[in-house]
Amino acid sequence: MLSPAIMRSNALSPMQSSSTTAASTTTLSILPDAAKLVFRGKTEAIEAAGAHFGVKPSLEACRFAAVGGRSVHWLGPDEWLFQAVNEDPIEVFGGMSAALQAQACSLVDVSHRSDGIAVAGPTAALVLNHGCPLDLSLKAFPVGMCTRTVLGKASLLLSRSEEQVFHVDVWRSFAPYVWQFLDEARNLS
Amino acid sequence: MTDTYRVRRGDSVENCNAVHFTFDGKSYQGLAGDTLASALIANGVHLVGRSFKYHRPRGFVSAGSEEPNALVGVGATQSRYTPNLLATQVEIYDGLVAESQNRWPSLETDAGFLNEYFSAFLPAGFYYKTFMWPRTAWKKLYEPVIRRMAGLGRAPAEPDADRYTQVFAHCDVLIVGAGPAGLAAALEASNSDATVILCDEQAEMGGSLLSDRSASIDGMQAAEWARAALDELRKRSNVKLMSRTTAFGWYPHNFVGLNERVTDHLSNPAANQPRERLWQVRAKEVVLAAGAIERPLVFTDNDRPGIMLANAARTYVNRYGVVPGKQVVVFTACDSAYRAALDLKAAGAKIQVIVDLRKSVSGHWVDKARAEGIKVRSGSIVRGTSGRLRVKSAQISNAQGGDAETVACDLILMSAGFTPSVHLFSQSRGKLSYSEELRAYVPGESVERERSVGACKGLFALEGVIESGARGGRDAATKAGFSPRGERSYTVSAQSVGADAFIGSVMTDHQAEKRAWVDFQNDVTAKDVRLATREGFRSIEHVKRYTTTGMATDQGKLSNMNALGVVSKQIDVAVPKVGLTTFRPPYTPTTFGSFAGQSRGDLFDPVRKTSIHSWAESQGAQFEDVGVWKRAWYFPQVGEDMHAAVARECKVTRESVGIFDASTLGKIEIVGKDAAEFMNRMYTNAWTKLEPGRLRYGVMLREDGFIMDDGVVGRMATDRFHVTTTTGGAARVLSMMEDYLQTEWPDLEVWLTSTTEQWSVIALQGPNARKVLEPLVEGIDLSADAMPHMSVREGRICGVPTRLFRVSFTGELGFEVNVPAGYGRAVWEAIFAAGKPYGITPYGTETMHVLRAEKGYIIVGQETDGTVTPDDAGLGWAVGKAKRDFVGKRSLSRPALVREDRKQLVGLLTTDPKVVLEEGAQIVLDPTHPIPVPMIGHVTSAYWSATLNRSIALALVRGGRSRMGEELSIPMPDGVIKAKVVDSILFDPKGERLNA
Amino acid sequence: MLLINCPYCGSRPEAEFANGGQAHIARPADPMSLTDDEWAAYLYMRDNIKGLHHERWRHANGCGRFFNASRDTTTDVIKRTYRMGERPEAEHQGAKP
Amino acid sequence: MQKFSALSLLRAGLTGHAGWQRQWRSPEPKPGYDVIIVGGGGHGLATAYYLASRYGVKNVAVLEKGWIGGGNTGRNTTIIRSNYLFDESAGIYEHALKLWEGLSQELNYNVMYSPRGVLMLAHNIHDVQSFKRHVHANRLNGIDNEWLSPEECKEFCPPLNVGGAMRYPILGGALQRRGGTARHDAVAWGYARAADALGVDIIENCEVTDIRRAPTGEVVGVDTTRGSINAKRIGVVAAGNTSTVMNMAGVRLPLESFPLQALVSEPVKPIFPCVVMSNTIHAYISQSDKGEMVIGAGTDVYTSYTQRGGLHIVNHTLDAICELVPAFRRLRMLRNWGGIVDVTPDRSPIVAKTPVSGLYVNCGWGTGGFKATPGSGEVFASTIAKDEPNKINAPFTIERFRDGAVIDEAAAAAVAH
Repeated sequence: MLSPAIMRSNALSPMQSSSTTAASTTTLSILPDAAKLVFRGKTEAIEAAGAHFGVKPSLEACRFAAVGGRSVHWLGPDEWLFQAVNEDPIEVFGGMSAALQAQACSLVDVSHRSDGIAVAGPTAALVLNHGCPLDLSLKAFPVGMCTRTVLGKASLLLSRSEEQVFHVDVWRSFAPYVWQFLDEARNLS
Repeated sequence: MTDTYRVRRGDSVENCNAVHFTFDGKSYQGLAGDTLASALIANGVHLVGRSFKYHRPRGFVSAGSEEPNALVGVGATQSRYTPNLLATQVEIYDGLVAESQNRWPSLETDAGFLNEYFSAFLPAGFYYKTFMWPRTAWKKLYEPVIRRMAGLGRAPAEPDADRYTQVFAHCDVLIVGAGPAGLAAALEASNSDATVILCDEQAEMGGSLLSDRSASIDGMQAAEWARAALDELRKRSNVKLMSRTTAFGWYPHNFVGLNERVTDHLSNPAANQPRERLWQVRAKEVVLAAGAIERPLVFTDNDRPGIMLANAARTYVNRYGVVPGKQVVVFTACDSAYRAALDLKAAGAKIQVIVDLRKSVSGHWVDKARAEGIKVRSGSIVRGTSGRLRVKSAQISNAQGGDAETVACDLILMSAGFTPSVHLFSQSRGKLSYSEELRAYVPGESVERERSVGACKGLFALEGVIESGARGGRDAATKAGFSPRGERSYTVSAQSVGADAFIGSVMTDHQAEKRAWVDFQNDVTAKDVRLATREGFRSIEHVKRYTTTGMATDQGKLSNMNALGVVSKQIDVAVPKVGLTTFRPPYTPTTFGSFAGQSRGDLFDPVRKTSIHSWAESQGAQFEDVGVWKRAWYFPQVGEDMHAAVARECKVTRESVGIFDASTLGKIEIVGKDAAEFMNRMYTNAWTKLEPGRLRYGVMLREDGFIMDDGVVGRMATDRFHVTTTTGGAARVLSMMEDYLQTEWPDLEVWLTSTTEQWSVIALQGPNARKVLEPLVEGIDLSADAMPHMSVREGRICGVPTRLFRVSFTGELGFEVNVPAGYGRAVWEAIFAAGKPYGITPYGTETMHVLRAEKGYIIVGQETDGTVTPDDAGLGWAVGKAKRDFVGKRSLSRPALVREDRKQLVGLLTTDPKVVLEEGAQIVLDPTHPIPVPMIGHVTSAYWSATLNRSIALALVRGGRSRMGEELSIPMPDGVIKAKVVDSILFDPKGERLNA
Repeated sequence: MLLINCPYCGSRPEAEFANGGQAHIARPADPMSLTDDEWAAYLYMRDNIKGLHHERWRHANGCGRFFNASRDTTTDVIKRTYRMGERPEAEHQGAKP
Repeated sequence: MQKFSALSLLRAGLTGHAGWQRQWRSPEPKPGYDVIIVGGGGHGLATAYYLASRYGVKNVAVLEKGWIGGGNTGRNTTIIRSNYLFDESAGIYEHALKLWEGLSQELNYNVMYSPRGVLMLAHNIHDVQSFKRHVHANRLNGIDNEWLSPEECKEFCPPLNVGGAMRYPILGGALQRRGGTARHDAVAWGYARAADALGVDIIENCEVTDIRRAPTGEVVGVDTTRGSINAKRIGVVAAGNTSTVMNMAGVRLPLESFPLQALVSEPVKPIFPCVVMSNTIHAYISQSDKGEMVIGAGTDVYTSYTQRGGLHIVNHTLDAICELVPAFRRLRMLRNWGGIVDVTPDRSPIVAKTPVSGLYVNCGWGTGGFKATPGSGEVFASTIAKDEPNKINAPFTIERFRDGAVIDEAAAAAVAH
């Protein structure tokens, strides 16, 4: 029997080879798999969740916090996304649920719901702005900011990890669309 | 230089770079930097088009985007052919192919000109009065002829080869127009930390400064200053300069659409350049510096080639170094035409006479003209012109009439003053006010965060224009929250041309029968406008619609004020009372492709595919679109059509085992201590007693009582439900749940998370399903006793975690294997391999539909259509009667929803078992009834059932459940089909196979 | 594209939002006790104000929250947005002619 | 009324068109009328015309706050068809279509009704099922509507992208050949002129500011910007302003008013022979007599009275058009505007008496009002004249929302599975 790691497919893998070799200075790359959990619940619970996870979740809207390969993204006033890069979802989920047993909250494993794209380069914001209506200037969208938003006709989670690097987390079936859209945009910009 | 109209070096053309192009098949040479108009004028060509209605010969009226006449088709190939481009805006490049339009067989000899001879019978709105008899002739005879005559260019015949993109942009200050006011505004606004976008529709920024040879700013000649200012702006990192970019539309909340033309001026655009880019700019503050457009004078036969706006001639001679004519008559109501006359004279043209409408004329420009020996005739008009394909002479008389003097000419310049470009201001919903002095509307109070500066505000003296621009720029930056650094002063040396202006027709009372054009392109004359007012069309909107004045491709830029003037005079009502036609986007015509942007083909809408899609593709599956999803429809083997494939898939599934990708089903994880209570309120069913580990089919209504969605729900724990929805309903259901939770029941401790894409769902159905699965599963006892129908277990399959449902949408022993989506394909392949010994078949949505129909299972959206209640659909059993309330419950007791004769779901068996009914076919009691035939229902599903070896159908029939055994009629175009009403469950009514 | 101030995330373009219709129409506590007319009023009757109108929006492609907005339907100017459960500053103001 | 004909045009042409009279008078309001129609759009003017011509009620005033035909009549995409699914809708729209067929002759005004055919495209199997259901129901109701294969669609409308790379390929279409277009302004003007000739007073720039009622409840007249006018019967046909006007009489309606945008391209020579509609990708298109492509889309999502909408709606409309006809990418948008449509919960109209005696309402036509103009006017006139609805508009009551007897064409067609 194959190991889960080998069995796992990413909706974007076929895109990588089909992408154009653009003259663009913006690169697109697939982010590594991660354990991803959606936490929803009351404020007391989020603090407990953060304490267990080892990353203090931002209570400020539209911000993420990261320690090593672990991060917590604010998604809404009662909703956060916990991510642990290259960790086993079952283990992370198991540990977290145990820690939150007494808390009023919901924890759902969504590790396979989405795939990630890194959009990097000096014109990354411009490329994203081909479909994303947000102001992506550093002033309006600083490093450490995250938000769900739209790109063309897809919905996604956008975060800025460095001045010239954005991470896009998008549901699997929309991921090829987003990739193709960005690939075309970086070629035409 | 062979052409004789190129008189000197123009500022905007590069003299050393000859460019070759063709117009109507004839080769010409121009210079890099020329527009098609300036290049044709350089070659002595003035005849460039034919008017819309009378097909009159027409030449260039303007040098800009307000051009009504010089519309051309451009493009060497059909996939890059564009009709109706303005020659005054088309930039030439080597190899440009342009052609004139609306003429046959040629521009010089156009058969459509015949209309001109009948023009007496074709006044405004003539078509409303005739072409009514005989009744059918409008469509068959009159309309086709009218249509062929109308239209301008021809649409391209092949798909567009170019690409388009769109960009969202944000800035602190957006400045529209890079003339003197816009440049000053940009210099000031950007002298702070504000981000500034300055856009201009022209290839070269600078606006009126580029064609001004008399003014100077800060000691520099005007055009030189403009270039210096642009250099300075270019150096500032907070400024973005966008030429060839038209601000075409203002949308709510300071959202402005800009259209950037990227490649149309290039001979060989790079492959990675889009043809156009649509910029959607959200600006904190906007400065409108859109300038003003010179107004034509409305005089008899003012439409001949060679009659143009004075300022346009000035642009041609100063910017492009071409004289539009050598013998010039100038007709004006203001000083600006004098300036043009002087510039033309300086370039070698002979100014025959300046005819000035004003009784007495004086001032700098008049004096200067006189000093240069130009004859000035005040209180006079041009009362007629001659010349067929090019103007030959002007008849000049006193303004009141009297004898006319004929003066030979090849160019008549006209100017009635300037009309401020208030389009964007008006689109922003700012109120306009009428200036009697300027005979024009000017911006009043702003509604959005914008200000108008310069000529578009009605300021025409250069010093005032620059001052107003600078002030506007500072104001905008300040209001956006910035502090512009030190004020700078501008030393302007320019002679004002004053603000004199005229609107309406200059014709004398004796000329009522003559034609003077108000709208050149649409062939609307002052006479037409007067006729409309006589017929009672007095609101300017009515006049516009009746005569079509202002509705041509220039959108009335040249004609609107003159039409107003004519109406005002005719009905003796002040201009502001006559009204003003609404300004609508776009400012100038804007390419469809740029609005579509990247949305084409696969990017038109996301193509959602499951993780198993690629496997189905490799097996030759056919797919169908279900919402945004692609779903495998059927899996034809070699030589099979759909019918054969489906029959085989059904048979194998019923007899052994089939495998189906159900991943597109919506999924929602509902977690919290009040989860069951929430389910009770959202669904018709009762949930409290559902034990963890069990499944239940749930029905959800809209608040109006009609079925909205359905799906199987698993209780994973006391506080955790795994809910499934229909494929198309996923987002709608989640949104409705959130709505109730957040706005009606915020006290409930329950949270929702979409898990649609977390899980791949592999349905394994058929008597051998358990045998196939068993070896792959760890930690779950699949036996009938341990895991009965409608239960769920967690464990592992092929080493990965699964939520394994025992559920059936086929009536067979069945399982739905939920695995994390990344493992979907691998697990699918493993199951498929394990099924090989049993002859497993993959099946698609069509087989799924047949199998469930045999069992009478409904599909929301097929058996239901938004007007069906649970009882109608035979789902009364799923409604928790004892529940006090749930969404939609109250509506179910409304009078129309409890009527006995509602349409109810039944089965239908055709008398001839070979005949498959058509889905959507209507059911009647008496097929011999004359039309209209009363209909009592319709067929919702109909298939060939390989299992039952006959056709089957489901139908909604009025009072259907009380009609069991009744024979009904389905009248089809080729005969009546008879069918018997039966129970909707046609196969294994006792459900023995399910529980196997 | 309107610019809408989400009370949680700040000003965002309309593309991120879904409109939720007129605000402050509470679902009756006991629907079954209502007459058909009363129930129909809840289901269907709307003020359709020409003037200041209170409506619901959901930041669907953002934080997911429903909230209220007071918008003038004659200008589309949004005067204020506020969270669910809060009351509007002014009642509806129909622009009575 | 001056007779309009080729001959009269010819005669007038020879005399410089000096003899044309006003097409309708501009009377001062009288102190009272038998019937007041509030709203001088196509439906209101048609109501007045039929009151005078068919029901003998000639002492009628039409009060229009701006200029006639200036609301949705002058802002729509002029599509005419009657191939609706339900008997109720088919009844009222087919009634209208029959009137359209002879309208130019009846009014002596060329409204350019052009039965060019309305082709509704199916892009998925659900569409196919739904359209076939329409086709069958229409046939049994005596309404023409036929199913076309993709090839037949292409033959009927050659510019369509059939078989090319397309996100949602065309799987066929439902064609109503009698459907088509008409010239919207001419409809308002033609009705106005014909009504005026029968004695109806058309009073423009006259805004109703209040509806007056007797202590016993029934209406007695209206206050307007041009004074008070008495009438015992008042018909409100005010499209997007219905809620505002009905509020004056204390009547609440299940209506919401949304912006609906439309646009035209620059004119080009004839290339698009019919009307094409696609509900799945949200666009419709036809070519006008002038050569412009006339294009429409769905409504914006929020209620508004601003008569404009967002740029993103235009983007989505035109990306759909460019999918249907990729060669049109290079055409250019000439004009884009918005109207206000009032929408009922079931997207079907209300043409009915109201709880207030003497007050009648005709509203809620949503995005589909133009096509109904003659039928709507005729049945509303009948309802006002007889103080009771006739068979055709009887189902279109306010009470249907209380009873649940909704007529929901959209729900019947648009639910995806």
